[in-house]
Amino acid sequence: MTAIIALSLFGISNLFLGFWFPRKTIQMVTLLFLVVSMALTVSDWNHELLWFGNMFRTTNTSINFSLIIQLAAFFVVAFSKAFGQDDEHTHPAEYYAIMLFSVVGAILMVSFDHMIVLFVGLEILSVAMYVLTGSDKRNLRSNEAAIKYFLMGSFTTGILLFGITLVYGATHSFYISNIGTILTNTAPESMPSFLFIGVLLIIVGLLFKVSAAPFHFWTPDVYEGAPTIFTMFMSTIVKTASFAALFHLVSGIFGSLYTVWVLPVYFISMLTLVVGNISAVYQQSVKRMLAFSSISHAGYLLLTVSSKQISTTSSILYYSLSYTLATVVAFAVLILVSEYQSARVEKPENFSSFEGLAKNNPGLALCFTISMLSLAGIPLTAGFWGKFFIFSDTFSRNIIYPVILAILMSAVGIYYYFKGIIAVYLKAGEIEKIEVPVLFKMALWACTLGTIILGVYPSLVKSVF
Amino acid sequence: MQSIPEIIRTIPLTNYIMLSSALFCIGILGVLTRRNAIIVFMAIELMLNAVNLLLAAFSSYYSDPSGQIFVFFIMAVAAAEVAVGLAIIVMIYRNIQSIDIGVLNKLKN
Amino acid sequence: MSLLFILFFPLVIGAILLVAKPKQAFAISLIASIIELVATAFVLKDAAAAENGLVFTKPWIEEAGISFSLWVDGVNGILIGLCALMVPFIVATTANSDKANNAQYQGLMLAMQTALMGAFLAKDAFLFYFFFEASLLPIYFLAAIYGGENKNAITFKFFVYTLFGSLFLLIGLIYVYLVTPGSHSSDIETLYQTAIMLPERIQGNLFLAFFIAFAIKMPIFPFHTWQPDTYTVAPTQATMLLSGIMLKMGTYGLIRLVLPMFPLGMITWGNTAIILSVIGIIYGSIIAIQQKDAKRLLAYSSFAHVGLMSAGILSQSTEGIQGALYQMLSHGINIVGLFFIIEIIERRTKSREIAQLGGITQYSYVLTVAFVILSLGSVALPLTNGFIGEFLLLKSVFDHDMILGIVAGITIILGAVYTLRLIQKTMFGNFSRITKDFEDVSSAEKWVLIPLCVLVIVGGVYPTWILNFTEPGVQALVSLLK
Amino acid sequence: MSLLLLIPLLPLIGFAINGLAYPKLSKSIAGIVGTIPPLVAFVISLQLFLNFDGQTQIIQLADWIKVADLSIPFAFQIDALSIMMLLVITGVGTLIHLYSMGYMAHDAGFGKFFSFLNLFIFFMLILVLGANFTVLFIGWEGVGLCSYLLIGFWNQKNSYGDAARKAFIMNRIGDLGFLVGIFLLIQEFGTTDYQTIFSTIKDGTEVGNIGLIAFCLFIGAMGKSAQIPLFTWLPDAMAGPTPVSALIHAATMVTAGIYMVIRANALFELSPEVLHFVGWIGLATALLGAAIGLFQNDIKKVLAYSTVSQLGYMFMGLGASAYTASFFHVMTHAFFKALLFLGAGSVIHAMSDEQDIRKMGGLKSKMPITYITFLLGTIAISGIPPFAGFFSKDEILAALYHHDFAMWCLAILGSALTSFYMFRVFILTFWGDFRGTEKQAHHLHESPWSMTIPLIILAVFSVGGGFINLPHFAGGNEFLAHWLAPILPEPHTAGEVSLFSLEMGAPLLAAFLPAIFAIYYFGIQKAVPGNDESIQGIQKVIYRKFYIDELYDFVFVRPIQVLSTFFAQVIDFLVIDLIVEGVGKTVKTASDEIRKAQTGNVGYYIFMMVVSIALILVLTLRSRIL
Repeated sequence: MTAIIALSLFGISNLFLGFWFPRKTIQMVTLLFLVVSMALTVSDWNHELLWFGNMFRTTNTSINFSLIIQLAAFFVVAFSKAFGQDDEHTHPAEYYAIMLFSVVGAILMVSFDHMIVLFVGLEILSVAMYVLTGSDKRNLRSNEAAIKYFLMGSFTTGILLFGITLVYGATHSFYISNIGTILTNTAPESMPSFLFIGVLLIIVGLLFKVSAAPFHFWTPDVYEGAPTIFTMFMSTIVKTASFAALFHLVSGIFGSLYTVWVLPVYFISMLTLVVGNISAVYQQSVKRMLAFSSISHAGYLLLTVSSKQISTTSSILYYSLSYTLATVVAFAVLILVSEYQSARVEKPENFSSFEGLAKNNPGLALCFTISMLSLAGIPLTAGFWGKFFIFSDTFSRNIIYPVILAILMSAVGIYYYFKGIIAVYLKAGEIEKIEVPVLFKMALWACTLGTIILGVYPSLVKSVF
Repeated sequence: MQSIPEIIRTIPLTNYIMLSSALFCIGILGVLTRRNAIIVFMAIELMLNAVNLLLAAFSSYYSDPSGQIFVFFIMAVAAAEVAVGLAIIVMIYRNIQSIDIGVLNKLKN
Repeated sequence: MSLLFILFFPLVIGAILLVAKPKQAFAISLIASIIELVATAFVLKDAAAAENGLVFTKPWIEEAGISFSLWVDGVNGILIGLCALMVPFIVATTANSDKANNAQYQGLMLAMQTALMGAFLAKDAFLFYFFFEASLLPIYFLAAIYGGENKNAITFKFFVYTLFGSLFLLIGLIYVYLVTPGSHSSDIETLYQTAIMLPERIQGNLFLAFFIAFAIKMPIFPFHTWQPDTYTVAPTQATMLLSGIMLKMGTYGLIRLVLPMFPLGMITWGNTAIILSVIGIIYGSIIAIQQKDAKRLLAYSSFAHVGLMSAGILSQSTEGIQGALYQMLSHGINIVGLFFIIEIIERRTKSREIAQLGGITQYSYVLTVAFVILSLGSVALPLTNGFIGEFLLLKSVFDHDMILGIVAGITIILGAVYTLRLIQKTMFGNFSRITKDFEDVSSAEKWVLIPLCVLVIVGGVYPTWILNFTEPGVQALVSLLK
Repeated sequence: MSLLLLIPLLPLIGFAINGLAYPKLSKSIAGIVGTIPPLVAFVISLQLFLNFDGQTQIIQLADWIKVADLSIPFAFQIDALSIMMLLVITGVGTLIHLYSMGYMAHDAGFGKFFSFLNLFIFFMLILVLGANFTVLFIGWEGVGLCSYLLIGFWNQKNSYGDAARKAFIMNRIGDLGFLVGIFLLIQEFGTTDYQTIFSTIKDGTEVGNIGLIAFCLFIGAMGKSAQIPLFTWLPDAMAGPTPVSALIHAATMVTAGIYMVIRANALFELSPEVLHFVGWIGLATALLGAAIGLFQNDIKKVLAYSTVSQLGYMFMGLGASAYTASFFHVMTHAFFKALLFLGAGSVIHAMSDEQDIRKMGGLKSKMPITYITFLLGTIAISGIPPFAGFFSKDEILAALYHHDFAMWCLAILGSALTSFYMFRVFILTFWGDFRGTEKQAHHLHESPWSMTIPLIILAVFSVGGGFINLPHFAGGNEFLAHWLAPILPEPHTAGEVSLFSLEMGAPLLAAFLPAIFAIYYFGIQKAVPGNDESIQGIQKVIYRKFYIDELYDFVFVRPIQVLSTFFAQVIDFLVIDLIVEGVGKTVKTASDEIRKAQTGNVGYYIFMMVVSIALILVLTLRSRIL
C-alpha cells in the first residue's frame, strides 16, 4: 500500500527533477523509484490488510500482480530512448511521471476492494494512456490513435459506470466483499433483473480493456499508432491490470452469478482466440502483429474465467509474467530496428525491415527469437509453461472444446511468430550493427534470461504465486 | 416534513432507472450517429450524466451517501477526461484542420 | 548424476560453441560427442547391471507434481545408445566440409543431442513432452539456416506441422495427468496405472490424440507430406538427425506411452493404426521406386521402414516391440550411412539426381562396398542388422493378422527394387559427365563409413547382446498390456 | 566338429582376404587364396563323408535371435543329405574356382570375382548346413546376394545390372513366400528347428496349416529354383561370367529349392495337394524351358533354358515323392550342366566373347578337349545310357510312370525336346564350317589347362556319375537311396522292369530319336538357323520366350511405375499435401477476410461494440426479462 503513496510522490518529484537533470539521470532515478516501490510492495507480503476505509486490499495475489506491473514498468522505463520524433521538444521527466502515475492506477486496479477504487484506478491508467498515445504530437498516426483510444475508452467507461451503478442499485453497496455476500445470500429469483445487466456491463467494460473480441477493434489501431514505447506499456501493464481486475470481480463477487456471465465469456474467449490469431496471420507490420497477438493472449487468459469453477491465480500470474517478459523484449527490439530503419525504408515496422538482423546483430536476433518463441509457447521458454498451466488449469475444470480450439490456434500462432524468426535468420538483408545503450542491453538480456530461466525452471516463481 | 428519501421513494425506482437508461441510450445514439469529435464527446458526457443521475437516485432512495460520493468521483474524473480529450481534439485540429472522426481512418486492417 | 551428465553435457558444449564460436569447432564437438558416447556406454553398463534400471529424480515443478526424473531401462537404453552412438558419426561426417568449423552448426547439433537424449531419458511425461517439442528448435534452425532450395517454406511447414501434432499429445497428456489422484503426478509409471482405468471411449480419444502426434513425428501415412521435402532440403547432418534419431521419438512414444496407457484405446483404434502403418510401408516403397533425387528416395524408404516399426509395435507383442527397438537401432545406423554416401557424392558432383550419376565404382571401390553393405542392411538381408529387426517385426505383424503381415512383407521385395536401382544408377554403369574424375573417399570419410559397415554386419550376426539388454524392459512393458 | 566349422569358415576367410585386399593383391595370389578354401572344404567334407556313421549331428554354435519364447540359434546339422550337398558344392565349387583362374585371367576384377565366389560358397554351405529354416534362410538370401553380385559382375554394362536386379528381386518374391512359411512354422511349432518340427510331425501330433506352410516354402523354392512363374531371371542371369553360370545358375544355387523340399519332405508328404502342385509346376516349367530352348541361338541361353527345364524335372520327381531320384538328378545335373557351361565358357573364351551359335561351327578341330567333354555332357543330359543323365532322369520318369501317367507322357515329350536342342547346340557349335569372322578364326585356340582340367574331371563324373545310384536292374546297389533313406519317407518300391517295356522304351526312344534327327538336320543337312528377322509365326513366339518378359513388364513393372508416379504426384502432392497446405491457405484467406473488419473507422468500431453488447444482453437475459 505504501507503494502507491510512494509512487505518487515519486511521480510528482520526477516532474520537478525534470527542471534540473538531463534525461539519462531522470531515467535512472525513475528506475530507482520503481525498485523502491517494488521493495515497498514486497514488504506487504503475507499481510492481508485493508486500507483507505477498507477500499483497498493487499493480498499476496494483488502483490504479485503489482510486482509484475512494476516490473513491466521498470523495463519500459529502461527501454525508453526518446519520446516522439525530436528529443529536444519533449520533456522526458513528464513522461516518466505519467508512467509512474499510471502504475499507481494499475496497482489500484489489482488491489481494489471498492468500486470507486476500481473506477479511479482504471481512469488514472486510461487517461494517462490517452495522453501517452497521443504524445507524438506531430504524427498524424499518433493523433488518430489517441482520439480513437480516447473516444472508445471514455465510451466504455460510461458502460462500465452504468454497470457499476446498476449493481449498486441492486446490492446497495460498492464494497466488493459486501456485494459478494449479498449476491451469495440472495436467491437468484429475488434479484432485480437490472442487476444482471449491470454485471454484464461491468464485465464488458473490463473485456474492452483486455481487448477481447468483439471489443478489440481499438487495439490494433491504437497499438500501431502509439509510439512503440507506450505500446509496450499498454500491452503489458494495462492488459495485466485489467485482467487482474476482471478476474478479481468475476471470481470475487460474481462467482455466485456465474450463470449470467459464464456463457458470454465462454464464447468471447473463443472468439478472441480465433480473431486474434487468425487476423495476425496476414499482418505485415510487426507492431500490428504484436497487437493481434496481444488480443490472442487475452483469449488464452479468458479461458481461465470461462467456467463456473474459478481458476487458480497462479497460472494466470505465471502467464502474465511470461507474456510480459516476452512482449517487452519484442517491442524493445522493434524500437531499435524501426529506429534504425526509419530513415532507410518506408515502413520501418514491417517484418521486412527485420530481414538479416542476425548477421550483424546476433544478440538482438537471439533476444527477439526467444521472445517470439515464448509468445508462441515453445518449450525452453516461459511462454510454454504459461500456456501449459493455463491449458491444464482449464482442462481440469472440464472446459474441453475451448482448450482444443486454443491449441489449434496456438498452432496458427506459431505461423506468425515464426515469420519474425524467419525474417531475422533466414532472409537476406542489410542491417549494420545497431548501437544499443548499455542500460537497454542489460534490460534486454535480463528479460531474455528471465524468459529462459522461467522456461527451464518454472517452479522458481510458480511456487510463490 | 418528509425527508428527501421519502419524497424520492414516492416515485418507483423503476422510473428512475428508465429515465437514466433512456438518457444513457440517447448518449449512445449520439455517439453512434455523430461524426464531429466534440459532439461525440458530449454524447459520452451525456452517458456519464445518466449514470450520475441514476447513482444519485439510488443513493437517495436507499439513504446511502456512498452513491453520491461516487458521483463526485465521476465528475472529477470526467473533468480530467475532458481536459485530455479536448487537448487531443485540439491537437488533431491543428494537424488536419478538421475534427471529423470519419476522416481518421489511416490506421486499419 | 551420471544420467544428468549424459543429458546436459552436449548442451553445455553446444552452448559454449554457440556463444564463444571457437575456431576448432569440429574438434571440440567431435571430442565432446565421443566423451558423451563413452559416458553413455558406462551408464548403459550400469543400467544393464541394475535390477530395475537407473532412475534419477529431482522435483521440478513440485506444486504440480511434475518432477525432473530420468531413467534408463531396456526400452530406452537402446535409444540412448543409438543417440550417443550416432552423433559422433554425424559430427564426423562434417569433416573437411565447409561446416566442419562452423561453430553454430556444431553447437546446434550438440544441442539437438541433448533434446533427443532428454526425450528418451525422461521418466516424467511432461519432461518427455518438453524435450519432444524442444528438439524441434535446433533441428529447425539447422535445417532452415543451412538448408537448400526453398528451405524457408519447407522447414517452416515441417515445424508447424510437427508442432501442431505434438499439441495433440499435450492435450492428451494433460488429460491423463489430471486423472491421476491427489495433487496429480505426471510420472510415466503413475500415468500407466491411472490411464488404464479410463473408460474405453476416453481411451480411444486419447489414443487418437497421442497417435496423431507420434504419427506426424514418425511419420505415418497420411501425415507424412512434410517429410520428403524436409529430408531433401535439410543439410545432410540435419537429415541424419531427423531420420536417424528423431523419428524414433515417435516410435518410442508409441512404445512408452501409447501401448501401456491405452489398452482399451488399442481395441478401438489399434487396427486402424496398424493398417495406416502398413499402407505407409507399401506406399512409401512404391513412391521410392520412381524417385529422381537420391535423398528423396531415402526419405521415402525411411518412411516405409518406420511404418513397419509402427505396425510391429502396435501388434503389442514382445517380438514386435523388441524388433522395433532393434530396428530403430539398425535403421539409425543404416540411414545415417546412406545419407552420408549421398552427401559424399553430392560434395563431389554437386548433384543428387540419380539419372546424372553412374559408374562411381570405377573411381571409388570403398564407397561402393560401403554403399552395398549399408543398402543390404536397409533391405534386411540376413546377417545384416536390418534383418533381425525386420524379421521380428514382420513376424509380429504376421501373427497379429496374416494378410497384413504378407502385405507388409512386400516391403522386402519393393525395398530391394528401389535400393538396387539406387545402387545401380549411382555406382554402376558408365560414368557420366559429372562423375568423371570422381575423387576417391578421403580417410576422414572412411573413418565414418567403415565403422558403420562393421556395425551393420555385427548387428546382424550378433544381435543377442542387444536383444538381451532390451528383454527385461520390454517384458515388463508387455506384462502391463495383459 | 571344429573341422566341420572350417568348411564354411574357410570360404568366408577367403572372401575376406580377397575382398579387403582387392585391388592390391596380385592375381596369382588372389586365385590361390580363392581356390584353396573350397578345396580344403572339399577334403574335409570328403573325410566327413567317409567317417559318417549315419547319425544326425546337431552343432549348436551360438544364440542368434532370442526373443520371448522364440529362440533361433546358429546351429548346423550334419546328416546324409547335407553331407552329399557339401560334396557337390565344394567339389564342383573347387573345379569352377580352378576354371575361373584361367577364364578370368585377363579380367581387372579378378580378386573381386574370387571373393564373390568364395562368399557364394560360404552362403551355400550355410544353406545346406543350417539346422533350422532360419539359418537356411540366411544362406538362401545370401546366395541370392552373391548371384546378384556375380550376374552384375561386369557392372559397367547397364543391361547386366538390370539382369542382376531382376534375379535378386524375383528371388525376393520367392523369399517372401519362404519367410511367410517360416512365420507359419513358428506359429505352429514355436521353432524353426528341423529336428523339433519333423519329430513333432512324425509323432503324429495334429498340427494345422501344414499345407499352407508347405505351399509357402514352395513359393520360396519357385523363386530360387526358377520355376514358373518366377523363372525369367535365370536366362537373363547368363549375363554373368560363365563360371558363375556353371556354379550358381546350374550346379548349386538353383538346386537349393530342391534341397529345401527334400529337407522338408515330412511337411510336403503331409500335404499331397501341394506335392501335386509341385509336380505340375515342375512339369510345366520343364516343358516351357525345353520349348524355349529349342530355338535359342545364344549358347548360354540354350543351356539356361535347359537348366530351367531340368529343374522342372527335379520338381516333377519331388511331386511324385521320388526324393532320391530328384536328388540324384540334382547331383548328375550338377556334373553335366556345370560341364556344359564350362565347355560353353571355353568356347566363348576362344571366340572372343561371341555367344551366338550361328556364328560358330567347326570348332571340334580347334578345341578337341572342349569338343569331347561337351559331347559327353550333351549325351549325358539327353538321357542316353549309360551316362549319368540317363539313370537319374530315368528314375524320375519311372516314379512318374507309377504316379501319374499323363505327367509321364508329357515328361517324355520334354525329354525328347531336351535331346533335340542339346544336339542342335552341340552340332552347330562344333561341326560344320566356321561361320565367324576372320579375326575370331585366327584367335581360336584350346583353353589353358586350368580350364580344361575341370572339364575333364566333370566329364568323367558326367559319364560315370550314374553309378552313385545305379539301380538294381543295371547291377547297381542304389547307394544314394540307401544313404538318404534315414531322412526320407519309405520309397514306393518299383517292380522289376524289362528293358523293352513301355516304361523303359519310351525314354530311350525320346533320347535317341531327336538326337538322330538333330544330327541329320544340322549335321548332315548343315542347316543353320536364320537371323532374327526371318523367324516367323509360332517359332517367333517361342524364340521370344512366349513374350513372358513382356507380359511381366506389362502386368507388374509398368503398373508399379505408374502407381509410383501416381502416388508421388497425385496422391501425395495433389491430395494429401493439398489438404495440409489447404489448411494453411484457409487460415490465410480467413485472415485476409477477418482483418477487413478492421475498417479503421471509430464510429464503426463503437457501433460493433454496441451491437455486441446488445446481443450479449439479449441472449443472456432473454429468459429473465421476457
